[in-house]
Amino acid sequence: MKTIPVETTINGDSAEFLCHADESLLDVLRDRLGLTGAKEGCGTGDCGACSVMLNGRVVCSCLVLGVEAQGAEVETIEGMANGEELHPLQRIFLEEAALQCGVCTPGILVAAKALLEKNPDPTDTELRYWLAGNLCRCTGYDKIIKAVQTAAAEMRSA
Amino acid sequence: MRYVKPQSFEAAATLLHEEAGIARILAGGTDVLVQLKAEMVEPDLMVDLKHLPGMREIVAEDGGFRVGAAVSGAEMGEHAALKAMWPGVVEGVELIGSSQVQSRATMAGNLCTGSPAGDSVPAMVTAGAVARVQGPDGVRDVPVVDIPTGPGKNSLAKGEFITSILLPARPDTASDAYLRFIPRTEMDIAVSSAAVSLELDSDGVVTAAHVAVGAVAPTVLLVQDAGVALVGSKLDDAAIAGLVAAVEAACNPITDKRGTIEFRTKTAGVLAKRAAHIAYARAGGQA
Amino acid sequence: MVRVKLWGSLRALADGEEWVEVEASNFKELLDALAEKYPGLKPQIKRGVSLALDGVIYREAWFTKIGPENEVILMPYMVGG
Amino acid sequence: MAFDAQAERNFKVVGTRVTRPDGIDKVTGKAAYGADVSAPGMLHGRILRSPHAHARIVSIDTSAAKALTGVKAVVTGTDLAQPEDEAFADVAINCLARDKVLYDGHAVAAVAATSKAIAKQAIRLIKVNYEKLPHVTDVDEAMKPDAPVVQEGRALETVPAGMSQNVTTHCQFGHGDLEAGFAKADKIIERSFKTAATHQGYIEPQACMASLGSDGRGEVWCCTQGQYMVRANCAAALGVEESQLRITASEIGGGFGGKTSTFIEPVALALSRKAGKPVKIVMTRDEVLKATGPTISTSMDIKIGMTKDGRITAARGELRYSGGAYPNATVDMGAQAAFAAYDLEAVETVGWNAMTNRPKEIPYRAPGAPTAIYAVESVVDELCQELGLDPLDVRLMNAARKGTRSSYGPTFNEIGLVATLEAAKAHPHYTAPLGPNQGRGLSCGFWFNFGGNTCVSLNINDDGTIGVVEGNPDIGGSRASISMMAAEELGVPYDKVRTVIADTSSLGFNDITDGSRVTFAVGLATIEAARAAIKEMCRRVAKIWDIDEEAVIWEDGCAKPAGPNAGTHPPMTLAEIAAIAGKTGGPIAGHHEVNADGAGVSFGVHLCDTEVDRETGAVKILRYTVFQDAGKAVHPDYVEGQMQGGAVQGIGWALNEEYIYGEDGRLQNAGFLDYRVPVASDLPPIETVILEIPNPGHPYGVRGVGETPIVPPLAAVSNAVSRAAGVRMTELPMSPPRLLKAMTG
Repeated sequence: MKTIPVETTINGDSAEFLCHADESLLDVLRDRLGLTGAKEGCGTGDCGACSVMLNGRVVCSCLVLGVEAQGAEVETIEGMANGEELHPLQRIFLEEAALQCGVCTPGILVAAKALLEKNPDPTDTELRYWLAGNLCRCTGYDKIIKAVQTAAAEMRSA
Repeated sequence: MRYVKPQSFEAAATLLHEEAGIARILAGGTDVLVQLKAEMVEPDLMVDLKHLPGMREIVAEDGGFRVGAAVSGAEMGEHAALKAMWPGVVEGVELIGSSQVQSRATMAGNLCTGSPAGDSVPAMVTAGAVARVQGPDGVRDVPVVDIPTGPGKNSLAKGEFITSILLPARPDTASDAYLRFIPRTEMDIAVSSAAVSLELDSDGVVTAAHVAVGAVAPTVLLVQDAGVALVGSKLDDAAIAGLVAAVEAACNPITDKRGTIEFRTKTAGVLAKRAAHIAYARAGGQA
Repeated sequence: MVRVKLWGSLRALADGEEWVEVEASNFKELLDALAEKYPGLKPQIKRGVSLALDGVIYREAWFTKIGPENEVILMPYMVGG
Repeated sequence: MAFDAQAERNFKVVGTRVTRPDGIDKVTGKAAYGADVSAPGMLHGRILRSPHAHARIVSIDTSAAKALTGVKAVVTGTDLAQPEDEAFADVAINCLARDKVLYDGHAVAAVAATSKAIAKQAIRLIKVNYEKLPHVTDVDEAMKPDAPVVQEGRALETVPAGMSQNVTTHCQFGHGDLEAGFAKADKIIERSFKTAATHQGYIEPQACMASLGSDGRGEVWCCTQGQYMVRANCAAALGVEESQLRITASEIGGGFGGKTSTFIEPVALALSRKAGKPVKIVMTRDEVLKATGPTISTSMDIKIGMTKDGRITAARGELRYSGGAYPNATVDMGAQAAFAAYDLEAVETVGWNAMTNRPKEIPYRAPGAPTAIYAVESVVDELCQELGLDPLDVRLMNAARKGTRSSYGPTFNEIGLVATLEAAKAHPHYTAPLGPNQGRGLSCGFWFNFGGNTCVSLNINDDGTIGVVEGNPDIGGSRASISMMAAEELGVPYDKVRTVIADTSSLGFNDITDGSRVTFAVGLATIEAARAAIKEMCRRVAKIWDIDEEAVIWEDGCAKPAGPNAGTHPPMTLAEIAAIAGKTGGPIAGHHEVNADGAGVSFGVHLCDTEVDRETGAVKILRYTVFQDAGKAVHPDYVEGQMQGGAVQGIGWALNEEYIYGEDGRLQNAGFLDYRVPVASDLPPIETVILEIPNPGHPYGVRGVGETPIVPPLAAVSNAVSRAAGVRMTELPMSPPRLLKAMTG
């Protein structure tokens, strides 16, 4: 199978890669671009661990073809912090112990940030439904929901 | 697998028509990529149409809305006028998958994939939605109810694909609702589902009613008798009993890992009843 | 002498006794004495056992001191998740 | 090691909520998990799995796969050694089948190729000729004398003659006169229960990268709960020496017991040995569900007698567990735990394990206990309902306490059950009003907790900072807890300590991260290692000051002259001592090696409110509160996290999670779509109440907390649903079709 050249923007930087037509964006990010922050928990869009932003919307990168990144803007967990300054969600996840094993954390942070950009003041119910596609097996979600709400409040007052 | 982005609908139709191997259309990708991963299908050709004119647009047309085939569930949910006119259709689309899936999944993809459990299909059927189909020989309009023909199957010919779906105009005193049953609160395939679309007169009496159920037969079913049971009523107990009886009678489900025949039949009736009450209230009716 | 309690399914291998007495001053001597007195217990002892000494469970610890004043209970080898 | 006699110790670091050391990497995507590394020249491995529940392997033809361009190695079961030890042999044969496949998904062969795509293609070119055999997946069916036999000759000597060969384990515990006890009861309830197998459901699938040379030297990077366990399993399966294998544990994306065994590492090593290159294998979710550790499936009978004022007079349980296609002793744990919360005059628990054509059971958080205690707590709840008694008062009346002869034998010392029950009774949750179709459920839970083999090395760096080297993968923040205990003991700030997890060649043997042992046992060894370093620092300072060693004490991170010398010298800080270590005798370090015991049993009580939809069988969890004796909570956030996470896993077990097998013996729901773990919107906040009753077996009073929280939810949810629905539920999961059927008859 021939590879296809793709030009895209990842975390604000232009990027070029070659990939096969049937490769997922997740495989491209992890195997070709060394961006392993997005994880494959299922490969079928059921766990959300591979969440990234594609043209301003949160997607499962396992359900996007690499070639679809042509001309698109992709944002991953690796682009969330501004240098050494963590995004409020990242910092508060640490402060409030909203992670245990941490493997679902990149996907949850990406998804939560997407929600707060759309809805800066979600109810717990809205937040829980928004994050329903991000499975976490360690925390029971409680500290995740609380941390996102703390971050949302801080971001609203900033 | 080859990946192609044709320059026109006509070119896409020709390409699909002439493909000797297995061809798939990439809309939201939320089904086809899962099938790829599971090695259920290995297409020779993947055709991406999202960039073609109108594919990602919602436009007003004849008092209703034409929704491009690549419009995502999230985009439909953000369209206030569409949501006000067909809340049941939009809530059905919005129930497909997670926030992540909502960014990609489409009504047209949900229809063409042919699942009897597709969340957007029952309300499209009760809304009388019409799909615009492009084929090698041109364009035709097909009622949505006629598209699915069985699990994983549809009535489109080789080379044909949907470019948009028209949700027609409706009177002011009308509305719709969609409900599904799933074991969790999110992330599941419907075990049973029901959509109800109602039109009322100024006294709140139902003048027209359409009821469709999902996941209880090889395709989504439009249950004519169930609609008939509601017409002329204000959803009194007798009318609702008639609705439930008609829905249960129409169900022809299977027992599988997601539910039993009895469970699907019983809950389809319950959901139709509940959806009818929601649609009635939305249409301005007061019981 | 130390009195040690066997769990139910081991009793058939130890003449039907629930409590057995052996000469021992630590766990190793206890296990050796049990295996000698009741050869039927050897496979279980080889697979592994835990011992509860006055309510505290030990998974191995051969040289833990025991005496007639202690409550000694034989238990299956513990596993966890 | 005993609890420090210092009553009311004033902790400075322990008990605070510091930031974990691995946190930045985990919120920025930098942390390297099992699948996140690659190596130059690396090949991609892939495994071919059985499509049959039970079949004889007649032949395997790998020639076409080997001939495919890009394929560098193909292995089958004969490429692994046949260890003599049964446990190692079972692991090896589970990694690659030899004569028979024992379940749908059993590994049969594997390839290593230059790309994932070629590996996938090569797998399809392997031709396996199977002779299908009759299969059995239900535990009750498997125990029947004429059931298909999964493996022959595996029964232990404790199994009575004449039973099906599938029955491998028999155990019995208890004391007292059952007959007399039941005769004293005013009400006896006897019920049968069934529970489905569930999976640990960690989000990170097993992944490894392995390299093995023809000289027998190898390296493995993998996600595991125990790198030393991986080393032992791989050495046995490959026939190489442990010293020659270096295993490095990656960051681990969840385990819950599920990563306490080995599935792919020996295969990757065997492929690497043949190909002469590193091989990476990453399991798919489908493979994880089909071929890694589910828990046991069960069938249980419970009979309990009670007086009309609520005293339990006798209790008997018979547990039939299946741990899949291999012998399994999890029922031993379940049978011991079943009645542990009660002070009983007459009790008996009998356990059986039967092999079925299902994947090999791997421990899942408190293995064996949740199901047994679910059945017991369901019958206790029903007795309370029938006799019109308050379920909490009845538990308090019958609660095991100091001096109680436990149902599994030993007499309890100080235990926290009564205090935990009293905390639940005093909590507003217990008396909050309920609406129509709502019900409140209560359950006690119990787990043993372990210590185990542990090595810790603690280094005093020349700049006055501390390095701790330990050998247990950090699943939920243990590096933070270990650093905190080192800081506490040395009297230095938390951020002066860095704890790292060693590979197998850098530190002596450590047991797996299991049995709720790490904060307890590694913490204990860390405190001892710190004390050894302190002793050495005091010795050095005594030389500098030219006074007796005993005249130097350690306080607030400084050496100080004491006794008659008090005040004769200004205190020396740890940093000052460290800076001149080279001049006073060389680097300063402490280490400790121990097989820790005295972990101390743990009790929890859960309260759950549910609402049922009488027309659909849907269950909503309205409110949930966890009460648990944690001993001293080193890092309260992560203690709460264990309690919340365990509770939600138990809620999933109660409501929707299950292994569903078809008539053909194949698993029908090997994906997160239909293996339904709880999602965020299914749940309310999980409230927690930590009781800190010091564990006498740990210097700071620490107790393991990780496993107990999964034990009570099964019955807490079932009791709540049964009360809300007005019908007693006896099967898990209580999926909506089952509940609706129970309600409508």
